[in-house]
Parts: sequence; structure tokens; C-alpha cells
Amino acid sequence: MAFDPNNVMQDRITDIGPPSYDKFFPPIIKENFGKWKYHEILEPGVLMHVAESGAALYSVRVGSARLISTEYIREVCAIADKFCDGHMRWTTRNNIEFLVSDKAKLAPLLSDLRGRGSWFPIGGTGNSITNIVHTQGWAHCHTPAIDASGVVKAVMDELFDYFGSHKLPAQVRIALACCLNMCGAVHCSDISILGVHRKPPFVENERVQNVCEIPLVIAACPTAAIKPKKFGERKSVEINNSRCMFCGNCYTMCPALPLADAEGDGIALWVGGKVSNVKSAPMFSKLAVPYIPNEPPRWPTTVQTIKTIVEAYAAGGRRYERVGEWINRIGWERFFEKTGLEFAHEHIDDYRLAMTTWRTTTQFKF
Amino acid sequence: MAFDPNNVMQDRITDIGPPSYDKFFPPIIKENFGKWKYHEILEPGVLMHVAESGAALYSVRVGSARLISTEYIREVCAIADKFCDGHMRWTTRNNIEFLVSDKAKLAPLLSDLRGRGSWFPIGGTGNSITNIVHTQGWAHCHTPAIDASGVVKAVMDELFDYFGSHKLPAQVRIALACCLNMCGAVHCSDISILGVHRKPPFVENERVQNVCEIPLVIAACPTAAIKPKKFGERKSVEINNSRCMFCGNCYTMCPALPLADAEGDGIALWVGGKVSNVKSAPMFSKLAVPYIPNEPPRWPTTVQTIKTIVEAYAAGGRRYERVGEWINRIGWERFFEKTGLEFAHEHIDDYRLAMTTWRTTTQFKF
Amino acid sequence: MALKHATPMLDELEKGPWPSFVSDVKRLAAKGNLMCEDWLGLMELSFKEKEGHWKHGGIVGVFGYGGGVIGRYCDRPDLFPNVAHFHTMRVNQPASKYYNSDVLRKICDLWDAKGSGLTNMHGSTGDIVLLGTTTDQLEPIFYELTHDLKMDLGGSGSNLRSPEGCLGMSRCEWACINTQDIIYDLTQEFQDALHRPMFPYKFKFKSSGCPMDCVAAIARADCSIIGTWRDDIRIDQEAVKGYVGGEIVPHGGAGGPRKDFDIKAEVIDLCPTKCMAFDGKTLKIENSDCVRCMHCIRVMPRALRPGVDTGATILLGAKAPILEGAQLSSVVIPFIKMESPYTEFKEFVEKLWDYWMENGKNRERLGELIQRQGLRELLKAVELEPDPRMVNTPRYNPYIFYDPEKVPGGWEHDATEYRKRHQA
Amino acid sequence: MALKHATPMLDELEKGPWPSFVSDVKRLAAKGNLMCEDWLGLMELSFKEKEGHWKHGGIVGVFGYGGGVIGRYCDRPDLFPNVAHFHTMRVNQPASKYYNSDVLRKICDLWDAKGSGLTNMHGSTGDIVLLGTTTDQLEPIFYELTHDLKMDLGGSGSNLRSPEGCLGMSRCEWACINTQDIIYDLTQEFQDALHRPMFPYKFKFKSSGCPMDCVAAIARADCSIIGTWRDDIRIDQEAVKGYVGGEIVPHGGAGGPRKDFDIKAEVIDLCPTKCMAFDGKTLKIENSDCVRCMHCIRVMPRALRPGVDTGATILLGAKAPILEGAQLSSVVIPFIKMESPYTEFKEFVEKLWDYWMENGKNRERLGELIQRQGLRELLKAVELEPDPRMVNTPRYNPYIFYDPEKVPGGWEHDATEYRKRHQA
Ligand code: SRM
Ligand code: SRM
Ligand code: SRM
Ligand code: SRM
Ligand code: SF4
Ligand code: SF4
Ligand code: SF4
Ligand code: SF4
Ligand code: SF4
Ligand code: SF4
Ligand code: SF4
Ligand code: SF4
Repeated sequence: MAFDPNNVMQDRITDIGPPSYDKFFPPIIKENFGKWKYHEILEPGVLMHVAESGAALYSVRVGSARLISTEYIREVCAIADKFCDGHMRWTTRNNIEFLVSDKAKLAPLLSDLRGRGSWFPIGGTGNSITNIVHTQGWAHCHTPAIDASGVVKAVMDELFDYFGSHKLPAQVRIALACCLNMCGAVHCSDISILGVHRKPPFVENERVQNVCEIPLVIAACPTAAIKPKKFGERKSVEINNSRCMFCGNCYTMCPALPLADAEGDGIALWVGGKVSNVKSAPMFSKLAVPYIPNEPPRWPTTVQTIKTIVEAYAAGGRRYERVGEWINRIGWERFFEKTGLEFAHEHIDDYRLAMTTWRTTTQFKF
Repeated sequence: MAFDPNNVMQDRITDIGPPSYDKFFPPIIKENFGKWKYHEILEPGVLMHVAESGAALYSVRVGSARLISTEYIREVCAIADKFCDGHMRWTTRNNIEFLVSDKAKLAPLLSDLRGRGSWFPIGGTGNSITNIVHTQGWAHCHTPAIDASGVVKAVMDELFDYFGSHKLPAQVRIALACCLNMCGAVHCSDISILGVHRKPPFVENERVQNVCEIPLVIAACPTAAIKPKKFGERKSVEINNSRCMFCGNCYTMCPALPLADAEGDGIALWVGGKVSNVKSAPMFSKLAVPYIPNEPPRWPTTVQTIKTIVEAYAAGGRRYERVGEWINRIGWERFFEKTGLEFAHEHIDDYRLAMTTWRTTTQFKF
Repeated sequence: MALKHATPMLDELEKGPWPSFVSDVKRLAAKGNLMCEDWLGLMELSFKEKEGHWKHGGIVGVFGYGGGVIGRYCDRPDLFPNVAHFHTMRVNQPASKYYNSDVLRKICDLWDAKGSGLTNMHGSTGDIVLLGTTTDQLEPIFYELTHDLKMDLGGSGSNLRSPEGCLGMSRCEWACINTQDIIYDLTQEFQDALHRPMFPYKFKFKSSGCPMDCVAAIARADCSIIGTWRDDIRIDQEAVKGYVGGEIVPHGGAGGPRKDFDIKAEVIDLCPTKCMAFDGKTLKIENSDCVRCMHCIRVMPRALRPGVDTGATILLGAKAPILEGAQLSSVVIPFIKMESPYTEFKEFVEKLWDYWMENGKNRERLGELIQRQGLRELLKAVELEPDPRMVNTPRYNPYIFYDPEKVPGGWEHDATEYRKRHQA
Repeated sequence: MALKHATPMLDELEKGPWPSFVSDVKRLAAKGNLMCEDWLGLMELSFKEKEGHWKHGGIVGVFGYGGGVIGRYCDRPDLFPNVAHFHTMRVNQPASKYYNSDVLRKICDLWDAKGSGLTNMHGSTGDIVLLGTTTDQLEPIFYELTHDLKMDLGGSGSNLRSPEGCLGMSRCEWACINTQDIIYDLTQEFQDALHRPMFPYKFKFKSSGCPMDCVAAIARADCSIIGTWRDDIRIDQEAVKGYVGGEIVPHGGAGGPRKDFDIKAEVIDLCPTKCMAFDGKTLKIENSDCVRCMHCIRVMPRALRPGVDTGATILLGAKAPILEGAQLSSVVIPFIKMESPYTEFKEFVEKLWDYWMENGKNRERLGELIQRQGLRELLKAVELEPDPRMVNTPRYNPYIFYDPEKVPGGWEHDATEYRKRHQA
């Protein structure tokens, strides 16, 4: 039965949930599910997983822009059909993996991919810089301080060499979020790119009462900077600018409190976070650079600063040492020295848990 | 001129400050000040410091109750006269050091000290348990939840063997404070004995207005549990018992809010703090036992629990490893196992920085 | 074909070796996709002005669901009428995102016909994100999705969000739990919570098969389910020799095809608990000291494997910074067996949600509630006993809220008797 | 001689090998000291009832001073009239507590005549604590103290408290600064602040000669002055050989007279920054990586010594838990030369106090003020530049209070222009 706009309840299907996880498995995975024995990365981007049965699955990982069109997906499908009996998957970091059951098709697949211009860079495995987890930016969201896809493209272009190689001490995970909501694991990445506002919202007193629920707006502010205030006859709010740290949470609650601003907005860079429990426990990312101006279309200062950090790490990190582990070993004083970044007031925490970050020992390096 | 009670201003001397630090130095220290070259502990309690000049100073350290009478001080003076030309000092942990410039007098001094009953135990150096830093308790303060000197005596009797020997992995510093004001380094000791109340203050509504400044009382409460309240015509305060964590700070501000109680009060034990910057940074002590009843005159449960902790450490700690470093290495799960202490709700922090203490990793031991 | 809007700034992003979303979208726009054309123009304007041009959502959605669609309107419909409405539909992905070309082409067909043709593969939570359609298309799309693709919407708003896991047993030798089945099962079990707002705020499940945490559960999920084991690491001593002898590439090749493996420097010395020893022949692990960090296993995957008594560690409360600061998840169940149908775990979840729904304030994440009320309240609500594995360190402040039930007389004093003993 | 009060519980504390304060006080009481007799009775009562029997102070003191005396009254003067008043006098100790028998006997004479004969040698802050006298004795004692003993009272109340240091250069080879002179000089310089309340709350200076911190300055002093060096550790390679060869007892004998010294296990491997190497002959230290933790030095005191370019690290804010939780001191000046007359340091202190006095609330310790206003405000007030050595880690929350002066247009938006670009 076709959809009938006048009767949306007809034949309605709801709450079926997603397809089962195994619905689209290639046969080799069905057969060896839970029985994999070991893996080996044959070359950057090419994984081999061997099952107890001896069966081997080859996964070829390619980078992707994540913001992709149906055109692009159709191309991916065509490749999968040609080499993988139509099977593929996406990784948790938005890379695509072509799943090859027949080893003979591996080399042809690789050369096919290489023949398709820059659409399908092979890499992202092992001690590489894999795809940047990111968010909407100017593409689709209402609170961004920066674009997402544009910055990611510019950064990945510069770091491209690290995507398709295994030459870093360990994996480096970069993430981007376009505002403090941090729609990603930006707070725990080796390097994080964060869109920040630097001007408090302005209050459109005429509109507040119409478009906002004032108690929700007040409750939304983490630093209690917002108070109710009458504006003539109309109910509105007042912002104590000196308590505002520009999170934009009030704007999410109330469109009459815009804070975006071409000169105010920009990028803060964070370093040293991680998620895995390998060797050291998961860690938050810490502030490296408080502010870099928004520089579309290619954000050169941001890109170069990240490059500098990566290269300092590549030069100084020891095998298996994540960025944060490297910094913990050499000390933050050395991190700032080696990267040439400036240490400023913004780096010193002054929020709720600030005192747990101060140096309460005479141990440091001159 | 003698003091004239009718004219206190006559000849008044003020603001002269303490005697200069070098006023009572023995000559050997005057001569070698700032020119010491190395030291060696000849035996527990006996330090030798050698100067660049070759001169050697022998310091004999003896334990002391700290709460001492003029009788006792006079005896100390007599000993100092006999062997040290009258020179001695007190350490930062209330031990006494007899300063011997003439090596020939060292052995006679030691045997003299040993001949004086239990007044002058020799030890407290190196990898020992030295004197317990402590406070007033029932001897002189108005807020204690426990006695100080009595507990210290009972604990040191039990640990006596560790005072006069070097058999621990590292030094162990024990401190006691009789209330949460913590008049000592109790918050950073290997083992801390802390007097705790467990009942909120009761409000003597009749008296509050007369004896207290209500705004100060309210401001004194760390958890904002106190509010002003009228009691008939009189101003008083009300305590939200469920927010009270029994610190007694309001009682310090206001005698009409007593909280001491025979059954409510008792001891909490803390472990793993340190002050020195050696190897690891200074650390706070952490809760080991939330509550042990007050058991005068010899606090057997407290004493035995401390003994258990010390022995677990003595058995498991590695050379140079302070109690806190030992626990950090083996993990808190093992600490509770090895000591047989119970882990309970009270151990889980729920104050301001609580979230920084939770286990945000899958790394732990079964 | 020339596009409607010149995009000199965006065009700069067609350079360079990384795939260009600009080239991609232009390609589709060039086929006559009007939404793509205007979207490019709008992006160019944002690049020029350094400010975004999307307004708040407004409530749009499909009938009977309280989530799955993010409303979005452009603030320059005068200039870009084709993206005046540009709502997102979140389509719940199959756990860990295996597809075949058949189903993907169907999605493309649907989205070319009824949406912008732009997608995110995938959203940060895990959904297939279909970017940009108009309000009138929502129901038709939903109909086709459920009827023809047998797919459903994902979560948004104060709902359960689409759960996600790492690929687990499908391709990974380290998976200690069946993450995919867990995620699928929970998603099905809690369909109602996923589609209809019933919580104080959003709630996320993520599951990783082992402590590598390849889905970043510990950083991003209110409830993180992470596989682990409680018996011994399995050792194949022959393979150890293979590594030591340079016959097997270390670290599964992640550091390149090198031959200079040094077991002491790379494994023994880097074990965080120093519980390993190698005497030149045999590798020994003092498993009671192992914290299952996976380091040795990942360096020598052919020699070492997780144990066989597997299950999960459950951690709670991860979230992004707003309001009370970012949190990682904290251990509340050190070990739980996770076997279908996950009854014990689901009972735990029900208790957890009851507690949160009863005590959480509007827009208060679970982690914030735990922060506000303390872990003690949570543990009581979900009937768990305190365990040192829940903390890195016991409290170091003396601000203990002693339980009055354990104090003789509770909170009461006998004031009269007190003053008999103590003159005021 | 039988004492006035039976003390069966206290008598239990006469047993055991540790010196007994009970035996000591009984000895004095037996000589006819009435205060001691009643004090013993009062203690016995406290032991029996498990509650203390002292009341709050009330304001007592010597003329012109706002500190130095702690008033104390007993709440059972009916039973123990001789300790009805039992005030403490804090006598400022000579820095690091060297005495000769002459001066101590004078103190004993004074205290036997005019006080209880009970003392604390010493109080936790460092004072000679004379425990127990009556109000009418305060002035006579003060007179004798200043005239005959040339001593003065120490601090109490919202004053500077009696500063204290480790014994430093007087007997320790590791002292990098002259702690005793620093403490004496500061005490003299700031006599007024010590005797007259001028602060929001108490303020403590403590100084240790090296990072061992034998006076626990980092845990207990609002301003902690800790000696350190910024050049290289001095190495005597011959002595290193002596240790390795078992000729010199390691750790200065602190672990007993053992001969099994293992330089690798005990020194090289335990160095927190792993900046040492020993090739069997020569010990090397990569000093630029050294964090001056003193470990290697304390293990081999005859081979290693601190450098010669010495000075101090200044840390601020340590305190006990009330109100805002215990704090350790935090680095604010990584390195400062400390040479008499300490002008630069004193200027810093003046700025610090100005800031605290201007901004501190009543009963707010310096550390709490810094917590409340942030380190940034403090650094501005004392004119110091931010330095990574001040933090263990830079901030990890994104709640940055950007300085409006660095933002074009500061906090202002052009609302009209904004709405030209963005329709509402
Ligand atoms: C495919 C994917 C899982 C999925 O369900 O999609 C995956 C797959 C594997 N991961 Fe992962 N990880 C994947 C995301 C992650 C994440 C999550 C993230 O980055 O957001 C993490 C945590 C990151 C962090 O700590 O910040 C992650 C931390 C690891 C680690 C830990 C490395 C470390 O030094 O901390 C390993 C072990 C290793 O590589 O040494 C690992 C190892 C592996 C192995 C070797 C597991 C196996 O035996 O198959 C897989 C191939 C790794 C490789 O690419 O070299 N995987 N892995 C994800 C690929 C993402 C991508 O496209 O790049
Ligand atoms: C006399 C005294 C200083 C004073 O001005 O009075 C002192 C004197 C020495 N200390 Fe200390 N320390 C003294 C209190 C401290 C304190 C403060 C405290 O305990 O309240 C500490 C910090 C404690 C802490 O970390 O919790 C302290 C931590 C050290 C350390 C670090 C040990 C460690 O493993 O952390 C050393 C080095 C060592 O012993 O290995 C040290 C070393 C020394 C040396 C060897 C220094 C020297 O070269 O002369 C002295 C003899 C040590 C011994 O007794 O074995 N001293 N030392 C104090 C004696 C107290 C007592 O009567 O027991
Ligand atoms: C689409 C997506 C970003 C992306 O480009 O992938 C996204 C987009 C938005 N997120 Fe998010 N979040 C997305 C994953 C996340 C994640 C990551 C995750 O789920 O693993 C997080 C961090 C983890 C967490 O939940 O804390 C995240 C933390 C937030 C927050 C902050 C929540 C907090 O407690 O701090 C907000 C603010 C809010 O809820 O008001 C938010 C709000 C939003 C809103 C709805 C904007 C708003 O304030 O109303 C964004 C809509 C953008 C749009 O127009 O399309 N989003 N958001 C992700 C969802 C796609 C999907 O379903 O797969
Ligand atoms: C006598 C002494 C304990 C001892 O037995 O040695 C002492 C005794 C008292 N202290 Fe203390 N404090 C003593 C050293 C300390 C120390 C240790 C130090 O100075 O190194 C501390 C911890 C460090 C610090 O300053 O934070 C200390 C932290 C407190 C506090 C909590 C302050 C805070 O900010 O948290 C209070 C509460 C108050 O000020 O109201 C306090 C209050 C008190 C009062 C005045 C009680 C009160 O609330 O009014 C006690 C008087 C007892 C009496 O009747 O004799 N005492 N007090 C110490 C002073 C002797 C001396 O001058 O040498
Ligand atoms: S990070 Fe902020 S701006 Fe970016 S998608 Fe999420 S909510 Fe929108
Ligand atoms: S932007 Fe954030 S901090 Fe500023 S007023 Fe709004 S909610 Fe408060
Ligand atoms: S710790 Fe408390 S009870 Fe003990 S002396 Fe200090 S203030 Fe008094
Ligand atoms: S005892 Fe402490 S927590 Fe309780 S009411 Fe008094 S000040 Fe507040
Ligand atoms: S989390 Fe563990 S089980 Fe899952 S993919 Fe990563 S390594 Fe494999
Ligand atoms: S898993 Fe980690 S902790 Fe366990 S043995 Fe291996 S390296 Fe050590
Ligand atoms: S702090 Fe340093 S200088 Fe002072 S006594 Fe201790 S070891 Fe010596
Ligand atoms: S002082 Fe400490 S950090 Fe420096 S070399 Fe010695 S052990 Fe290493």
C-alpha cells in the first residue's frame, strides 16, 4: 500500500527499531562471529582478521567527509558490489570499510580506489591520524561558533600524510565540535578543535517574552549569570556579562539571546585527552590555545597550530605513547616550550574544580 | 624594675618578637652553619652530621609526650647540661634532640637516657614511626570529639617497637586532630586519627541571641545548613540536620549550639597522605575507617586498627614506598582486602570535588 | 553547468587530498538538486560573514513520536528559499553500521526523492543522519522508511538516544561481550523510551566489547557497557617466542612492519601494574594484579587473549560540558555477566531510570544528578553495595554525612542531661 | 601523696613504654600544684563521660595585643575550681626551637610561679604553649617574659601566626635557603600583624630548606617558602662508587646498616622523571628533566647534593578543611632568590596581603579567596605572569572567561546589524 497523506494512520508501522545488526553481514562474518583469533594490519588502511577456522577477512578502510551526498553513497555501493559482494560498513569515526572475503579481490580493490581521485583515501588504521569526528557547524546547526566540515577538510589536507601511514608513536584522535555542547568526544581527544564564542548574548527585550520560557532560560545558565528583568511592560532577562563564559546554553533555550559574532567567535584547541583504557586511564583534553580567529575558508592559523602540535609529538613521543601520555611525561611546561605556544591566564582553570588542577608540589622543570 | 599591676604601661616592652634563631646554638653549629656536608643515622635515634670542616655533631632524638610539665623540662635541662653543655632543641614533630659536640659523651648520654625509665625513648629517625603530631583534645579545647594525648599515648605504646627501629619501608607519619579544624597536618599524613562528631548541634534557643552573632553563625556553616529562625520573641537559628556534616564550625561561633555527645563522637581513620615532595607529590590522606567509638582510657579498637594498617604496610610496602605510594601501587581494592577493613558508603566522597574521585576507567583489580 | 550561487570561498575547499564535501555537493547540485544549490549558497554566505544562518528548530516530527526529527529553518529564506525548511531526520542505524549496497541504494532513492540528498554517515550518536527536508515530507519519508526499508527513526530530545556499540564479535578477537546484540536488544526493548520523551533529558547507551572502548562509551554514554573478563589472560607461549624472535610483527602491524621488537621495553615495562615478567623463555602474568588494560594484548595479539570468564563493567554518567562540566562515566557495577536476554541488566536499568525520573530536574543528565545527590543515593536506588572499585580514591575531606540510623539516639541530644553535665 | 581526685581511668595511661603525660602531671601535682590536681580530675571526668569540659574562650589577652592568649574556662568550676580559668599563652619560639637549659629553666620558673606548670613543647604552629593560667596573671607573665626572658607572645586570632621553619642550615646539608633567618626576619618585620588582628582570618608562613619540607609548609602554611635550586645536582662520582661498592651505607642509614644497595632498583628506577642513568661507572643526570624531588639525593647523600644556584619556590593557600575543604599550597612563584633582607619577597607579601584584606570575606583564608576568585585575580594583584609551573594541568573545561579587552568591540554586539544579517 502506498502512503496516503490524508490518512497517515493507515497501515502505520511504528517502533520497529533498526534492522538487526547481522542483517547485512557478509557470510564470512556470520560464520565466524565471535570466533576471531587475531588481526594484522597489512599496510595502512588494510586490516586482516583471521578466525579460529582459518578464514580471513580483509577490511579496507577509507576516509570520508561524513557530510556526503547520495551520489557519493551510490559510488561506494558500486565499489562494494564490485569487490565485496555489496558488503561494507562505517566505523565509529565515519570511515568506510570495504569488507573483502576473497583475498584475490584485495589488490584490485585497492587500485580501483586509488584510481578514483581523492574520494577514497586509504588509511586511518594503526598509528595514524584517522578521520576527525565532528559535528554540524554552519551546515545545519543554530549554535555553532565555527564551521565543522570546512575546518575538518583543511586540517585533514594538511595532516594527510599521517592518515595513510603508521609513523606516529601511537594513534592520534582529533575531534571537532562547533560549540560548547560538544556533540562528540571532543572533551577526551588527543587534539580537539572547539568552536567558542567570546561575547555574551545580547538580549532582544522585545522578543524574549514571546519566544522564550524565562524560567528555563535562567536555569540554563551554568554560572547563574541570568536574572529576570522587566523591560517596560514586557518580561525579559538581564545578563551579568562578567559571569558569562559564552556557552550559548541560554541561546539554545531562547532565540532572542543571540551571541554569534564574526569577530567574537573562533577556535580553542585542546590536547591530551583519550578514551581507551590502555596503559593509562581515560583523560580529558586540556586547553592548549584559548583562541584562534575564525579564518574561512581554510583556517590557516588553526591548521598550522595543529600541525605544530602533531610534529612536536611525533618528534618527542615514545612508542605507544598517546599525546596526553607524552605530555604527562615531559610536563606541561615542556609542552608549551616545545610547541612554542603561549601559556596565558585562560589556561589556568577557574571553574568549579579549579583547585584540583593547581600545582601543589615543588616538582616541576625549569 | 618589677611588674606593677597598677601601672601596666610602665616600662612596657612589646613587639620584640622571639629570640634570634642562633641565640641558643651550640658553638659547633655557629661555626658550621650552612656548611654541613652529609649525615648518617648511626643507629635509630642517633644522627651524625658532618660539616665540610670535618666537624661532627651528634643529635640524639628522644620521644616526648608534648604535653609536658615544668618538672619534665627541668629533667631535660639537667641531661643537656650533663652531656651537651646545656644545648638541645625540639623537632617539628615534638621530639627532643640532645646536641652532642663531643663524641665521647654520646655513649654515656645514651645509657643515661636508657636509665631513666620510659621518659626518654630513643628513636624517631629514618624509617621509623616517629612522634604523633597532635592537638589538645580534652586537655584544653572546647570543640574536641576525642581526647588527644590519651589516644596518642595508647597508640604509641602499641607501635613502640617501630619508634626505635628502622624496619619499615619508609617513614610513617601519624597525626591526630580532635576535631575537623585539624590543628596539624592531619589532612596529609600517612595515618591520621581524627575526632568526629556524628550528631548535629542542638540549638539552645534561649541563649542564641545572647551569646552569638547570628549572621556569623550562618556564614560559618560550610554546607549552608543553618537558617535564622524566630523562637517566640527571640532570634535564633534552625539547623537542617540532613545537610549537617557535624563539623562543629557553628559551635565555635556560638556556644549555644553544642554537638559533643558521648555516643555520637568518635574517631575516623585516614591513610595515605604525605607532605614531602620526594618521588611523588604531596597527597591528602583518605578515609580508611569512618567511625570507631570513643573508648577511653586506651581506645583499643583504634589502636588495633592502626596496628593492622601498619602491619599490612610493613608486609607489603616496598623500600622507599610511603603508605600512600604503597596503596596507589596495589590499589584501594587491595588495601581494603589486605587490611580487612570494610568499604562503605562513607568512603565515597559526596562533597564538592566528589566527582574527581570516582573511578572513570575500567582499570581495577578483581 | 553553472550553479545558482558563486562560491569562491567554498571552492577553496575543493583543493587538497582529503575528500571534499564541496566537490561532492556541487556534483549533486549540478544534477539539478535545488536544495543543494541553495545550501551551497548559504554556506558561502556563512563563510563570508563568519556566522551561521540556521535558526532554532520549532517542533516538527512524525505523528506519535517525540523525537527523531530536528527542525531547522534558514534565517535568509529571502536569499535561499529552497532551504527555508531544512529538517534533519535521524534514522536508527543497524548496530555498528554494517550495510549492503541494496539497502543503501534504497535510502539514496528515498532521500533523492524526498530530501536534499545530503547525509551524514553517521551522526555522532550513531544515526544515519538525513540532512534537510521539508515538513510536508516527514510523514511520507517515515512511511517509506518503515514499510519499504524496515527501518525506524532514531532518538532526539529528552528521549533514549539511538544506542551504539563497537563492532565487537563481528570482527574483533577481543570482544568480551556481544556488543551488537546488546545494543540491538536494548534498542528494541526500549523503543518506547526512544520515541517518546519520558526522561528529564537525553539518555545514551553505548557498548564497547573491551576496554579499548572503540565507541568511546566512557566519554559519551550515560550508561557505558564495557566488556572485560575476570579470569586469566590466555597466553600462547609459542607465539610469545614468535614475537620475541621477530617472526610476528608486533602490535598487529599498527606501528608498521618492524622487526626490532623489545618485549621488555614494549610490554613488561609498560604494563601499568608491572605484573608481568619474562625470563627469556616464558611470559608470566600475575593476573590478580592485572587491571585488564589490554596493553600487552594489543602489542602481542597472537600470543595473548582476554580470559574466557567474560562480562561487562557498567559505568554511568558520561556527558558533554553543559551544565555542570564534562564527565566521564564512573564504575557502578565492576562486573556483570551479559548474556541474552540481559535480564539482570535490564532490571538495573529500570531502577536507574525510576531514580532519575523521580529525582532529576528538567534538563539534568544522570551524571549531574549523581553529582548533585552523591553516588550513595544512586547506589541505594539501584540496590548496589559500595565497592572500592567505584572510586579512584576514598574521600579525602572529612565532610561525612553519617547515617543517623547508625548513631545511638540518631540526631537527638538530651539537652537537659547535657546541661547537667556541662554548665553553660 | 594521695591526690585530690581519684583517676582510675587516667592511671591506665601510666602503663606502657611511651612517656606518660599522666605520670608526668601527677608528679607535678604531687608537689602541691593545685591546678594540676584539678586538671587531672577534670580529665578523668572527660574520660568517664567521653565529652570535653572546656568552654569557649571569651576575650582575654594582654594590653595592646590582639592575640597570643587563648581564653579558656572550665564548665565544672563547681568540681574543679582551680582550673575554672585556664588560659593558654602562646610564646613565640625561636625559629626551629634551639634552646639552652638556662632559658628553659627561666620559663619553668615563670610558669611554676604564675601558671599551671603544664606546657606543650610545642604547639602545632610552633609556639611554646603555656597551658593554663588565670586572667590576673596574664600581665605579670607578659612583663616577665619581655623583660627577663626577652621573649614575646606568638599569634592567635585573625593575625599573622608565629612563623616557623625547618632547622635548615643549622644542621642540614640540604638547606637551599636560610630558613631560620627568613623566619626570624619575617617575624620581626611583621610584628604588628602578628600581635594585632588586621586580616580577614589567620595567616601562616612556614619555610622548609628543601623539597623534603620537614616543617610541612605545603600542607599548613598560607604562604609556603620551600628551598630549591635551578642549576645541576652536584655529583661526587667517587662517592657514587662508594655506595655501589657497599662502602657507604645507603639512605644515610635510614633503612638500617644494610649492604645490599642496588643503584638501579633504588635510584635510577625510582626517579620520577627517569632522568638518571648509570653505566656501571658514571652516574649521569639529565638535569633539565629533573623535578628536584630529592629522592636520589636522600638515598646517596654523600654522592649527590643540591645545586648551588639556590632559592625558593613560593606556594600559597594551604589550610585545614573548614570551610571550603583542605588545601595544599599551590605554586605562584616557581623560583625566587631569597637573600637577606628579602626585599623582593616582602614586596610580594605586601601586595598579597593588600589583595586579601581588600577582597577576603570575614574568616576567609587566602586559599579560599583564591578558590573563589580564581588564580587569575591573585596573579594580577601580585603582578605575576601565568606560568605552566603553576598548574598540574591546564583547564579541561571550556568555561573560559575571555577578557573583553581582547575581543574587538568587547562585550558589545551591534544588534541592528545582526538582525540585518539574520532574520529573526
Ligand atoms: C573500526 C573501529 C571500531 C568500530 O566499531 O568501528 C575500531 C577497530 C579497531 N580498534 Fe579501535 N576502532 C575504532 C575506534 C576506536 C576508538 C574510538 C574513537 O576513536 O572515537 C578508540 C578510542 C580512542 C581513544 O582512546 O581516544 C579506539 C581505541 C583503540 C585502541 C587503543 C589505542 C591506544 O593507544 O589508546 C586499540 C589498540 C591499538 O590500536 O593499539 C584499538 C584497536 C582496534 C582494533 C585493532 C581491534 C581489532 O582487533 O580488530 C581494530 C582495528 C584498529 C585499527 O584501525 O588500527 N582501538 N578505537 C573504530 C575505527 C575508527 C576509525 O575509523 O578510525
Ligand atoms: C628534625 C627534622 C626537622 C626539624 O626542623 O625539626 C627533620 C630532619 C631531617 N629530615 Fe625530615 N625532619 C623533620 C620532619 C619532617 C617532616 C615533617 C613532618 O613529619 O611533620 C617531613 C615531611 C613528612 C611527610 O612527607 O609526610 C619530613 C620529610 C623528610 C624526608 C622525606 C621522606 C619521604 O620518604 O617522604 C626526608 C628524607 C628521608 O628521610 O629519606 C627527610 C630527611 C631529614 C634529614 C635526614 C635531613 C638531614 O639531612 O639532616 C633529617 C634527619 C631525618 C631523620 O630523622 O631520619 N625528612 N621530615 C624533623 C624531625 C621530626 C621528628 O621529630 O620526627
Ligand atoms: C547531529 C549531531 C552532531 C553531528 O553532527 O553528528 C548533534 C547535533 C545537535 N546536538 Fe548534540 N548532536 C549529536 C551528538 C551529540 C553527542 C555525541 C554522542 O551522542 O555520542 C553529544 C555528547 C555526548 C552527550 O550526550 O553529552 C552531544 C551533546 C549535545 C548537547 C550537550 C548535552 C550535555 O548534557 O552537555 C546538546 C545541548 C542540548 O541538549 O541542548 C546538544 C544539542 C544538539 C542540537 C540538537 C542543537 C541544540 O542545541 O538543540 C544539535 C542539532 C544540530 C542539527 O541541527 O543537526 N548535543 N550531541 C549528533 C547526533 C547525530 C546522531 O543522532 O547520530
Ligand atoms: C594549640 C593548637 C593545637 C595544638 O595543640 O598544638 C591549636 C588550637 C586551636 N586551634 Fe588550631 N591550633 C593550633 C594549630 C593549628 C594548625 C597547625 C599549624 O598552624 O600548622 C592548623 C591547621 C593549619 C591551618 O591553619 O589551616 C589549625 C587549624 C585551626 C582551625 C581551622 C582553620 C581553617 O581555616 O580550616 C581552627 C578553627 C578556627 O580558626 O576557628 C582552629 C582553631 C583553634 C582553636 C583556637 C579553637 C577555636 O576554634 O577557637 C584551638 C584552641 C585550643 C586551645 O584551647 O588551646 N585551628 N590550628 C595549635 C596552635 C599552637 C601554636 O600556636 O603553636
Ligand atoms: S557542537 Fe554545538 S553547534 Fe555543533 S552540532 Fe552540536 S550543538 Fe550544534
Ligand atoms: S552564554 Fe552561557 S554563561 Fe553566558 S549567559 Fe548564556 S547560559 Fe549563561
Ligand atoms: S583540632 Fe579542634 S578540638 Fe583539637 S585543638 Fe584544634 S580546634 Fe581544638
Ligand atoms: S556542625 Fe557544621 S555542618 Fe553542621 S550545622 Fe554546624 S556548621 Fe553546619
Ligand atoms: S572495543 Fe574492543 S572489542 Fe570493540 S572493536 Fe575495539 S578492540 Fe574490538
Ligand atoms: S592487560 Fe595491562 S595490566 Fe594486565 S598484564 Fe597486560 S599490560 Fe599488564
Ligand atoms: S626541609 Fe630539607 S633543608 Fe629542611 S631539614 Fe628537611 S631536609 Fe633539611
Ligand atoms: S632529584 Fe628526583 S627527579 Fe631529580 S634526578 Fe634525583 S630522583 Fe630524579
